[in-house]
Amino acid sequence: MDQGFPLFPQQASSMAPRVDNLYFYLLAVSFFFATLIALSVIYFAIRYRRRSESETPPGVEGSLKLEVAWTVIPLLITLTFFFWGTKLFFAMNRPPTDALEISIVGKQWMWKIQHADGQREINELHVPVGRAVRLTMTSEDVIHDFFVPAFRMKKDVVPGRYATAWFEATRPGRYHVFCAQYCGTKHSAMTGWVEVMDPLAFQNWLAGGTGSESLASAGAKLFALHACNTCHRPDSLARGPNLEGLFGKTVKLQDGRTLVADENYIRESIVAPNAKLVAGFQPIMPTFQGLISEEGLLQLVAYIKSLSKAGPSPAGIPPPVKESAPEREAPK
Amino acid sequence: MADARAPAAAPSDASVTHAGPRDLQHHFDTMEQQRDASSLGMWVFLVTEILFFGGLFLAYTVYRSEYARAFAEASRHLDITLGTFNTVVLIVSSLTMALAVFSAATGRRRALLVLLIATMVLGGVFLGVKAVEYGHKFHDHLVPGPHFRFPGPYARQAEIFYSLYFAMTGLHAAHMIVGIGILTVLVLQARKGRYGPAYYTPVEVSGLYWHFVDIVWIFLFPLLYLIGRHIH
Amino acid sequence: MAQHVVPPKIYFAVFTALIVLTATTTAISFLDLGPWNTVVALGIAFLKATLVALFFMHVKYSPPLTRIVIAGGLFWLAILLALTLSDFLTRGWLAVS
Amino acid sequence: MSSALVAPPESKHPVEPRVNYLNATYGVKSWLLTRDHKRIALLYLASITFFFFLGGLFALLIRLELLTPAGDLVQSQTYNKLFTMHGVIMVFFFLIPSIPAVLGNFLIPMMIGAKDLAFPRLNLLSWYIYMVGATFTLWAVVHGGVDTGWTFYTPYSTASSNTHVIATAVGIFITGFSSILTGLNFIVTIHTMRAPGLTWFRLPLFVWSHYATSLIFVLATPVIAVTLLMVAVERLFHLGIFDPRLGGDPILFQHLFWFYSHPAVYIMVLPAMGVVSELVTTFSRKNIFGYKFVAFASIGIAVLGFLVWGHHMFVSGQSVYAGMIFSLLSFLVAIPSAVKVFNWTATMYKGSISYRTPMLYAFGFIGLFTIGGLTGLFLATLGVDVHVHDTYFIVAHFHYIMVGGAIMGYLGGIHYWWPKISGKLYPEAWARFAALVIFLGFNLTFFPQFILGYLGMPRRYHAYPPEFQVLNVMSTAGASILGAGYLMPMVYLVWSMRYGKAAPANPWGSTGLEWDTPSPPPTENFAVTPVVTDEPYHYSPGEVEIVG
Repeated sequence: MDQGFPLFPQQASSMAPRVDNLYFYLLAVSFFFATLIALSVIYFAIRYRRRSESETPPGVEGSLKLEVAWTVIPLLITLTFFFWGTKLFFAMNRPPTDALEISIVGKQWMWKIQHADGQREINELHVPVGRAVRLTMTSEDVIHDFFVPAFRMKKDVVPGRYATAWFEATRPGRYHVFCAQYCGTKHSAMTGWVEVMDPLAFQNWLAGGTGSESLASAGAKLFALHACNTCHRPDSLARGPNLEGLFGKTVKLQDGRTLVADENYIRESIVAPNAKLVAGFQPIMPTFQGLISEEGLLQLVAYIKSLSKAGPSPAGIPPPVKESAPEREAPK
Repeated sequence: MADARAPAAAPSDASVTHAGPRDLQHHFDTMEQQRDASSLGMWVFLVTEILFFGGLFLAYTVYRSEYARAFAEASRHLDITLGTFNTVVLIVSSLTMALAVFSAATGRRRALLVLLIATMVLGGVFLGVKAVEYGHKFHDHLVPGPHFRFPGPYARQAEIFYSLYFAMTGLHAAHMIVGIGILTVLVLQARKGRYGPAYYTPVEVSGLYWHFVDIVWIFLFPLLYLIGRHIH
Repeated sequence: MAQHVVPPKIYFAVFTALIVLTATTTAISFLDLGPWNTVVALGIAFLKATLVALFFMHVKYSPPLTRIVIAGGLFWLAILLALTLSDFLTRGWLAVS
Repeated sequence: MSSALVAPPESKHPVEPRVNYLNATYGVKSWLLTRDHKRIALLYLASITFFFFLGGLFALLIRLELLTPAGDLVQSQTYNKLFTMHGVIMVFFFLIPSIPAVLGNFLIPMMIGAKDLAFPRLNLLSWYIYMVGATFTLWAVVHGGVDTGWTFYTPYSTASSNTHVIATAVGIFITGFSSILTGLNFIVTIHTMRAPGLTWFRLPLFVWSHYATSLIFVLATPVIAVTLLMVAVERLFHLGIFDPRLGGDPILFQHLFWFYSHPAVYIMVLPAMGVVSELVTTFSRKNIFGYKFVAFASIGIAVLGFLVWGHHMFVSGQSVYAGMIFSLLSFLVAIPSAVKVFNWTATMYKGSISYRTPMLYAFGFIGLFTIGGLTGLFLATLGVDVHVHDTYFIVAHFHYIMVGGAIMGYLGGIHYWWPKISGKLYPEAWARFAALVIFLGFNLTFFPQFILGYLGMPRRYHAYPPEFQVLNVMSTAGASILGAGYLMPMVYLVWSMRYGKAAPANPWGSTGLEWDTPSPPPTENFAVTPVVTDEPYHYSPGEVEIVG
C-alpha cells in the first residue's frame, strides 16, 4: 500500500465507486466551466489589449437573454448535483437490516471497538469482506469522527447519543481509520486500521478471539447487577415498562408524543430516564449517568435489543447470530 | 427611500460648513438629514440587538421543544407576581419615556426633566425587583452550578432552564443598566437646556433604545414566567 | 419622521391597552388550553410589541425605510429559528440518524 | 460620473504642497483622536497588516511542521495552538476587517460625494474596539494560546480544553462590535448621505458590494457575539447549554456558530468582488456588463448566504432532511457568484484591456475565485461532502476563496487606490513581479491540498501517514514562495510613500467620484458637494449599444 505516492484513494467499499462517479461528474462539469471562463478571459485580454491610451471602446450595456441563460443553466446543472448527491446520502444513511452489528466508543485519542460476539479491539477493526457492517458509535468525552477514506465513509461521533454508519467492504486489505473531528492534543494520533478479511479468515479470527461472552449476555449480567429487573419485569409487579419486544416498537410518551424505540431512546432512558417518560408510568427511575460506562450502556442496549429479536429467550443465553452465507456480491 | 434631500440646485448650506444651527455636524447638509441618519442608525442597531437576543431565544426554543415538561416544572418556581409587577413597571417607564420625547419636542423643559428622572426611577425599581428575585433563587439553590438543587426528577433539564433564565434576564438587565446610564447623560444635558423643539434627537433616539428593551421584556415575561402555570 | 409630534392622549390610550393586555396574558396563563397557551401568550406579546413600536417608537409616522429595517430584523430571526428547528424537529424521522 | 464640478487641471506634479488629509494636522494625538474616515482607514491599514503577518507567521510554522509525516518540529499541543491562532487571527483580525475597514472606510464617503461617514465618532470607536479585542487575543497568544481551532466546537472548548478559551472568546466578542459599528455606519451613510443626483443605480459597484457586506455585518455578527458569550459563561460556571453530560446539545452550538460563520465568508469575499468590479471596468475602459445584475448579485449573495450554514454539518449528526434543505439552498447561493464572474468576463469583451498591476490581481481573482467557487459545489453535494468533510479538500477550497479571492482583491484594491491614499505612485515593475510570485506561490501551496483532501488526509493533523508526504512537501514549498511574495508589496509600498513619484488626481482615467478629488484628497474631500448627472462607468461618450 506504500508504493510511491498515490494520487487517488483506493475503492474498498460498495459505496466508494458510487461516490467517485459523482466526484468525476462534478470534476468534469467544473473543468468545463473553469476552462470556458479562463480561455475567454485570456482571449479577451489578448484580443482587446490596450494599444493606445486614447482608445475608447464602445459601451456595451448588457443583455437580458445572456443573463437569464447563465443563471438558469448553472441552476439546472447544480440541481443534477443535488439529486444525485441526495440519493447517495440517503443510501449512506440507511444501513441494510441484516448488517453485522459492531459498536465503537470514541475516547480521547483511541477507538474502543466491540463485536457482537464480545471480541474487543483498540484501534483495530476486523471485518469480513462482502458483508454489510453497521457501526453504532458514541463518544465518552468530546466529538470525534470515524473516517475510513477507502470506504468514503465518515460520521461524527457525538457524546450523549449514538451515531450510525455502515459500509460493505469489497476488497480485503488494511485501510486507514482517521479521527476527522478535532478532539484535542493527540487528535492526529487517534488513528487505526480496518482489516478486511476473507469470510473464512474472519471466522478463524473470531474463533481465536478472547472468547469473552457476547455483548447481549454481558448486558444481561449488567441488567441483573443493577437490579433493573426489580421494576422491568414481565409480571404484574412491574413498575417500569416491559422491555421485551420494546426495540423497534412505537412508544407513547406522557406528554402525548410518540416515537419509535431505537438505540438512542433506550440509551437516553437509562441515562436520563425522565427526558422521555412513558405514558402511564411514574418518574421514579433514578439516573444511571456516570454509574454505567459507555461500553456497559452498549451492552445493555444490545441485551434489550436481543429481547425483542427472538422473543423471550431466557436471559443470559444470546440467540445465535444469524450467519448468512457471505457469497461474493458484485459491488453495487 | 428616506433620501428626500434638499433639491440639487441649492447646495448652498452644504458649502457653508459651520454656520448652520449649532447642533448640525459638519458633514451633514441639513438638520433633517442628520436626524434621519441618527434614527436609522439606532434602528439598525436595534436589529443587531434582535439578533443578539435571538441567539438566546433559539436556545430557549430548542430546549423547550425537547424538555417541555421539565421547563414547565422549572418555571413554576419563578415568582409570577413579581414578574407581572415588573412588566407593568416597564410599561409605565415606556409611557414616561414617550412623554419625555413629547415634552422635548414641544419645548416643555421642566416636564422633560421630570419625565426622564421618572423613567430612570422606574428602571431602578425594575432592577431592584430583579435583584430581589435573584436573591430568592440563590436562597432556593436554583442558581445553576455546584449548589443547584431541584426537587423531583427533572433536575438536569431544570438546570438548563435556569441557565437560560439567568442568561436572558441577566442580558436584559445589563441593557437596562446601559439604558439608565444613557438617561443620566440626557438628564444632565436637559438640565443645561440643551434640548428643545429644534434639536432633541438624542432624547428621541434614546427613547427608541428604551422602548426596545421594554419590548424584549414583553417577550421574556410570558416565555419564562407563564409557560408552567396551567400544568397542575 | 421626528417632525410628527404624537399627542399624549394617544400615548395614554396605548398605555392602558398594554396594561390590559398584560393582565389578560397573566390571567389566561392559569387556564389549561393545551398547546394554545403558548400561541396565545406569544400572540399577546406580539400585539403589545407592535403597539409599543407603532406609537411609542413612532414607527407609524416613520418613513417606509424604518419598517423595512424592522421587517428585515424579524425575518432574519425567523431564518435562524426556522432552519435550526428544521434540524431538531426532523431528527427522528429517518429510522436511524 | 464626471461631475458638474470642473476637475482641477490634470497637472503631473502639483506645484506647492497643498493641504491634504495627511498634512492637515500633525502629531500622534491628531491620528489617535482623528474623526476623518481617511485617517481611520490608515489606522486600520496599519493594525490589520500587523495581524496579517502574525497570522502568516503561524501559517509558515504549520507548513514547516507538515514537511515531515512525523510531528517533529513542535509538540502536538503547540501545533494545535498554531493552527487555532492562524485561523482566529486571519479570520477575525485580518480578512473580515481588511477591505471594508481600509478601502471601504476610505472610499465610500468619497464615492458618494459625502464629506465623511454618518457617524465619524462611532467610526473611531470601531477602531478602538478592534484594538481592545485584539489586545485580549494577543494576551491569550502570549500566555500560551488556545487550542480549540477557530471553530471553538463544544464540548471540547467548554469542558475539555485547558487553554485560554475565555480570553480569546472575549477578544473576538469585543472585535465583533467593531464590525457591527462599521456595517451600521456604511448602511446609514449610503442611505442618507448620497450626493444630489446619485441614485441607487448610479452608485459604483464597490458601494453596492459594501452595502451587502454591511447587511451581513449587522445581521450575522450579533449571533456569534452571543454564542461566544454562552461558551465563556458555560466554561466559567460549568453550565450545560452545549455540554451533553449536563443535558445540552453540541449540535446547537454548531448551528449558532455557523449561522454567523458562513455569512462571514461572504463578508470576506463580497468586498473583494466590489474591488474587482471597479478594476475590470477601469482597466478595460468599459462600462460593466449587466450593471443591475452584478449589483443585485451582491445583495443576493448576502441574503442567500444566511440560509446555507447547514452544509458545514452534513456529517455532524444533523438530521438527513435538514441536510437536504441546506444542500439545495447551498446550490442557490452559488448562482449569484457565477453571474458575477460571467459579467466580469463579458465586460472585457470589446474592451481596451491594460495589464497594470491591479488588473493582474483582478485576473488572479477571477481565476482563483472560480476554482474556489466550483469546488464549493463539491461540498454542497451531500454524497461527496461525506468523504471530503474535514479533510484538506476543504482547507484548499476555503483558501482558494479567502487567499485566492479576498486577498487578491485586497491587494488589487490597495494598488489601484494607492495613488489616491498616499499621493504617490508605486513601482509598476516590482508590483507586477510580486503579483506573479503570489499567484504561482499560491497555486503551488493549495492545489496539491485538493488531491490530499480526496486522498483522505484529515484537517488539523500534526502527523500524517507517510504516503501523503510528497504532496505536503510541494505545499510547503509553495507556502514559502507565497510568503516571500507577500513581503514584496509591504516593502515597495512603504518605499513609495517616501520615494514614489507624485500621483496625479486620476492616474488610471477612471470615472469614480473619488478620482475628482486631488491625490491625496483634502480632509473635506469635496470643496463643493458634487452633483451627479451621469450613469456609472460611462467610459464611452457615444450612446450605449444594447447587445443581443
